[in-house]
Amino acid sequence: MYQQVAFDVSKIRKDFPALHQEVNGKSLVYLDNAATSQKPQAVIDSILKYYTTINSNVHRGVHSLSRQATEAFEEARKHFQRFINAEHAREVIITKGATDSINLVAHSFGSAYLKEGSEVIISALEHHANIVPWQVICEQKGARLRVIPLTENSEIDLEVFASMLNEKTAIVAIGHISNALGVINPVKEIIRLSHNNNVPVMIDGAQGIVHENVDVQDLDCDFYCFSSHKFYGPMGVGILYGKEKFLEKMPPYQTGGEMIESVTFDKTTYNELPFKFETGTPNVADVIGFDAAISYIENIGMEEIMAYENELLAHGISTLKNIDGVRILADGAPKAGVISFLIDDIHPFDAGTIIDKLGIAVRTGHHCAQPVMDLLKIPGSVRASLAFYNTTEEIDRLHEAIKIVKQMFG
Amino acid sequence: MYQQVAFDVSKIRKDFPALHQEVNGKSLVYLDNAATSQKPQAVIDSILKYYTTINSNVHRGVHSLSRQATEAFEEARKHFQRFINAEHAREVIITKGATDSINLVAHSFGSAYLKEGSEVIISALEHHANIVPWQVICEQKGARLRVIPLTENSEIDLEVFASMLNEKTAIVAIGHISNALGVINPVKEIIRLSHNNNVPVMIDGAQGIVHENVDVQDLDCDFYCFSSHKFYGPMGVGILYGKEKFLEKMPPYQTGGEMIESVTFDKTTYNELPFKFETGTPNVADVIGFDAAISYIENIGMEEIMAYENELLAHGISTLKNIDGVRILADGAPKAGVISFLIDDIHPFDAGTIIDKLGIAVRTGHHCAQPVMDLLKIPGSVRASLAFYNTTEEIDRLHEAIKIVKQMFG
Amino acid sequence: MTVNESAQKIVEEFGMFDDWMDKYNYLIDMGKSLPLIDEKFKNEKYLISGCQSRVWLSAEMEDGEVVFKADSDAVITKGIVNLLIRVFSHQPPEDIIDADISFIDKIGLKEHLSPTRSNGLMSMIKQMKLYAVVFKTKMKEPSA
Amino acid sequence: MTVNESAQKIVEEFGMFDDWMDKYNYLIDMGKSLPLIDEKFKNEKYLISGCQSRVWLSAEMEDGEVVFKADSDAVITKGIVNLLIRVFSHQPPEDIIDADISFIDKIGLKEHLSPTRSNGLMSMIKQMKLYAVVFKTKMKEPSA
Ligand SMILES: Cc1ncc(COP(=O)(O)O)c(C=O)c1O
Ligand SMILES: Cc1ncc(COP(=O)(O)O)c(C=O)c1O
Repeated sequence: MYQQVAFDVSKIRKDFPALHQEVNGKSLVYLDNAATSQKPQAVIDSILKYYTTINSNVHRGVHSLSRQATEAFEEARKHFQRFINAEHAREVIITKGATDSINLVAHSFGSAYLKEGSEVIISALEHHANIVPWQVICEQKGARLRVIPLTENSEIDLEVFASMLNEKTAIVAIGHISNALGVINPVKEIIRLSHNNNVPVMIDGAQGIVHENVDVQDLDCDFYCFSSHKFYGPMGVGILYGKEKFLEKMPPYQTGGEMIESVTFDKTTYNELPFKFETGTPNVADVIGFDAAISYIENIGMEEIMAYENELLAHGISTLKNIDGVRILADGAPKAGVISFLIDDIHPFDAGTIIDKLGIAVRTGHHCAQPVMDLLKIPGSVRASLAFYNTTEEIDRLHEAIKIVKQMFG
Repeated sequence: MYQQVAFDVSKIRKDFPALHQEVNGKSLVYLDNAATSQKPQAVIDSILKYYTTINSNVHRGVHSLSRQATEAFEEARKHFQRFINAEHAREVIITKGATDSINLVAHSFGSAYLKEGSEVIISALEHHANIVPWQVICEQKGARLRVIPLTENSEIDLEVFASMLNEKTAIVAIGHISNALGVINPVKEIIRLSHNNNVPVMIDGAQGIVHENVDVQDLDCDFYCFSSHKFYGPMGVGILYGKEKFLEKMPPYQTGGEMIESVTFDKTTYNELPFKFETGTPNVADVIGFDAAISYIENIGMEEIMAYENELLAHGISTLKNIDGVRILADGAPKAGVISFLIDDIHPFDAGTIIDKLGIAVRTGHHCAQPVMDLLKIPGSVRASLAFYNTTEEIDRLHEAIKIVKQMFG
Repeated sequence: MTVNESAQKIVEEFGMFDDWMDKYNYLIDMGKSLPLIDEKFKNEKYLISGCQSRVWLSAEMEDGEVVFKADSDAVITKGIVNLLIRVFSHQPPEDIIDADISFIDKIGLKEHLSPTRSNGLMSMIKQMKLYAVVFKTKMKEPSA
Repeated sequence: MTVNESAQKIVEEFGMFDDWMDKYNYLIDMGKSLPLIDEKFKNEKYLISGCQSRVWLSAEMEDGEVVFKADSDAVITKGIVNLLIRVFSHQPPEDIIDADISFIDKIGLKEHLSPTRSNGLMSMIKQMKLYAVVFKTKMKEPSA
């Protein structure tokens, strides 16, 4: 087994070249990790290595490069499988991102299982990517999209949720961790309640995979999806885990090469899993790059990362709360990775503009989760989102920046 | 203007690191370019530079990195626009590849314009990616998929095509250059005939963009699509050009973040072009890498590339034909980039296995164009596909290899 | 003052600031001093889309000149619209249509010009020019 | 001979070849000498999918042993199936089910084992083991 050493953030930071630059004349503080993460050198190197050696198209080639690329690609898939503890590699579908994955499920599960009058349940906390695809398929199928309300504290109201489940419910689609507020949803309980009613559950794990130990068999979720780029891997790759029993019954989503067993103009038969859901030339380079990212993460250890991030988050929340007029959203709810806040009645865009000038990258706006912003009756928030390479000193830089914002707009 | 020098292939080869390696103990001869191309160092460097500097999420960020990434991303889009001479940058949609682009058109154009009894015309030469998506949408809409037959010489039969166009025809979808045989289709004439009947035309330019000077306004095609990875750019990026008048009327394809103007649980309004068709975090790194690829190509000059490739192709065809028992498919048809052939009655898989052992990467099989193989009553072919970094010496290596194949299976 | 003269004046004003913080403090002041738009204009119809903050812009014709009024829920945005109003308001339509916008670059607010959708300066200018086009067309029409 | 003995013998045969060309010539010879399958088996039902070349495989039970027959339209593929038949044919079902396939690696045909779909060796072995499982199950059933 891998021997753990104490978490050494200054050593870890050396692995991330993009952290060491100046922005607006100040050393960069990158606190926009929920939007996309920086990449360790190992990931960048693996892309570089791929393009200078085995670069070729996969699966159908008889030549050596193609065989090596295919092997590396399928090894990556097996690595993803082990990382989330899926039962079979064929339950791991490669997509272009979380949004692509959710569209696949909404369209393909929806085609197979939604009927007129069916119900789909999401929560009021969702990212647009886990709202709009369901709106679209519900409208097509004459199904109804139902939304779990939140408690005062911006947590999913489990009691109301339990009462919403019924024999019309076709699927529940819930985020693991809210990107806008950082709230960790009680997904295990949601899955248990849903399964008691024979309802499958899809988890949007775009943030969840980053901050939690994900074991899909332990969770017993029916689908789980995430993006490489938010989890220290390259852009352009996503994962969709799905239980075989559902994937088998779902029709293909996109069609073309790869996912085909045979084609005639009269009849086309589809390939087996996972290829049925993967068409066109896959993004081999970045899949292999994501493989390297997962290795990097495993080497540090997910437990160590979570422990450090939680410390950092606690420090961040208490530091920011110390400033008069700072209001932390969903304060007190169980949280990971995100501090979403407002400063007095200063518009988030104003605050973000000044914070950026001070070399700190935060995000402002509705974070693609407009409904929860509407619910909270705010135009958006300032969001500082953390990674395990961030430091308490960086939090303190943010603290200083907020004080300057208050002065300027006071 | 850029000053042209004589085409110096040995100098050009230095730009492509993957060409300089041994495979099976022999120096690599890479003749599988129609599957995917190798990448110049400039492309690899641009990905590396992106991930070590401005890496961040685009379009919604107020911070500096995000702004720089957005600018680079939108500059890339404008570059693609100029390269294909589209009228507006908003007519250039970023996808994940040619297959993704065709699925978008089939689904979204199909939703808006196909009715029960409509007809869609493709040719017998198409890649599966330009067959199956049309089969699917035609079945959904009760439309009919019609296939233009080929002449003896495996060319599209224009006369028959003209007679197939009628008031029921909703769209014509045709490959620019056949990946399986290398045949260049008379797309300009096809577009003219179609427009005479008020029928729009989609060109699958996955191979066309690589070997032809593409000017979408001159062609007057209504859609044109291609993949970055076949055109010296990174994997995971594709382009869809579409005329604004159609894109405006087509519904979104995938949904989620980015493509949204506003979301409530009651009503979602979509963003303007091109964002309406781009959802989820885009593959910024590889889009910027593709931008670098196009710059590289422009620097050499498309005319120079085409002239050199045509010489190489002519040399290749005449060299291979010299071998007794080699049969070139679609011989005599206008062609670019591809030599598709059979050796006596040796199975392509047998030939390919031995050719690979000799360090030469060719592809064997149906090349995702099973219908044309069925039509020719062959189980597949051996395909050598050329890029401008290939040499006559490499062709001669292939010539030697084929002679060895003949000996071994004779 | 012509469009160019106002623009030149603003460039000079900004030229006095050595650092970004003074510049933004000035913008914030200008934001606070923006003559507010009538509440009745604060609706969907006058909202400029493409901004992270909301911006409402109205325009009217007075003696052959276009008069702009605006508001925003963010102060910096207000300051920026105020700049634009100082340059473009009370000008004849064709001058607005033809106006050169390089002064924005010169005063070091180029970052607000970038092609992001989070950032509405381009949309604001576009909308102002659009109003000018509409008024110009109307002026040419023979009154019914 | 047991499964292991046949496998060992093949490994020794291949051990004699210094270079890949002799090895493939030998495979080709073995492909040509494959006892052909009865034409009636050359249909969809006996086709193994996942190969770039077509492979048909049939299996029958004879005196408690499984007897495989196969054909392919590609010679190298035929040679490879022939290898497998030499190892697995005329063996009791459980020996086939439990058989170790590392000999393929040892004779340097590992490239044909890679997880590509263009390449059916894995599919062939899987299909042979599947037949064995079916026969084993049938043997256990009390005859009706
Ligand atoms: C003519 C043609 N169309 C479409 C495609 C599909 O391209 P991609 O796999 O990059 O989506 C290809 C590539 O194989 C092709 O050659
Ligand atoms: C919770 C959540 N779901 C889905 C997404 C969409 O991910 P992507 O943009 O990578 O497709 C995001 C990222 O913004 C997210 O935070």
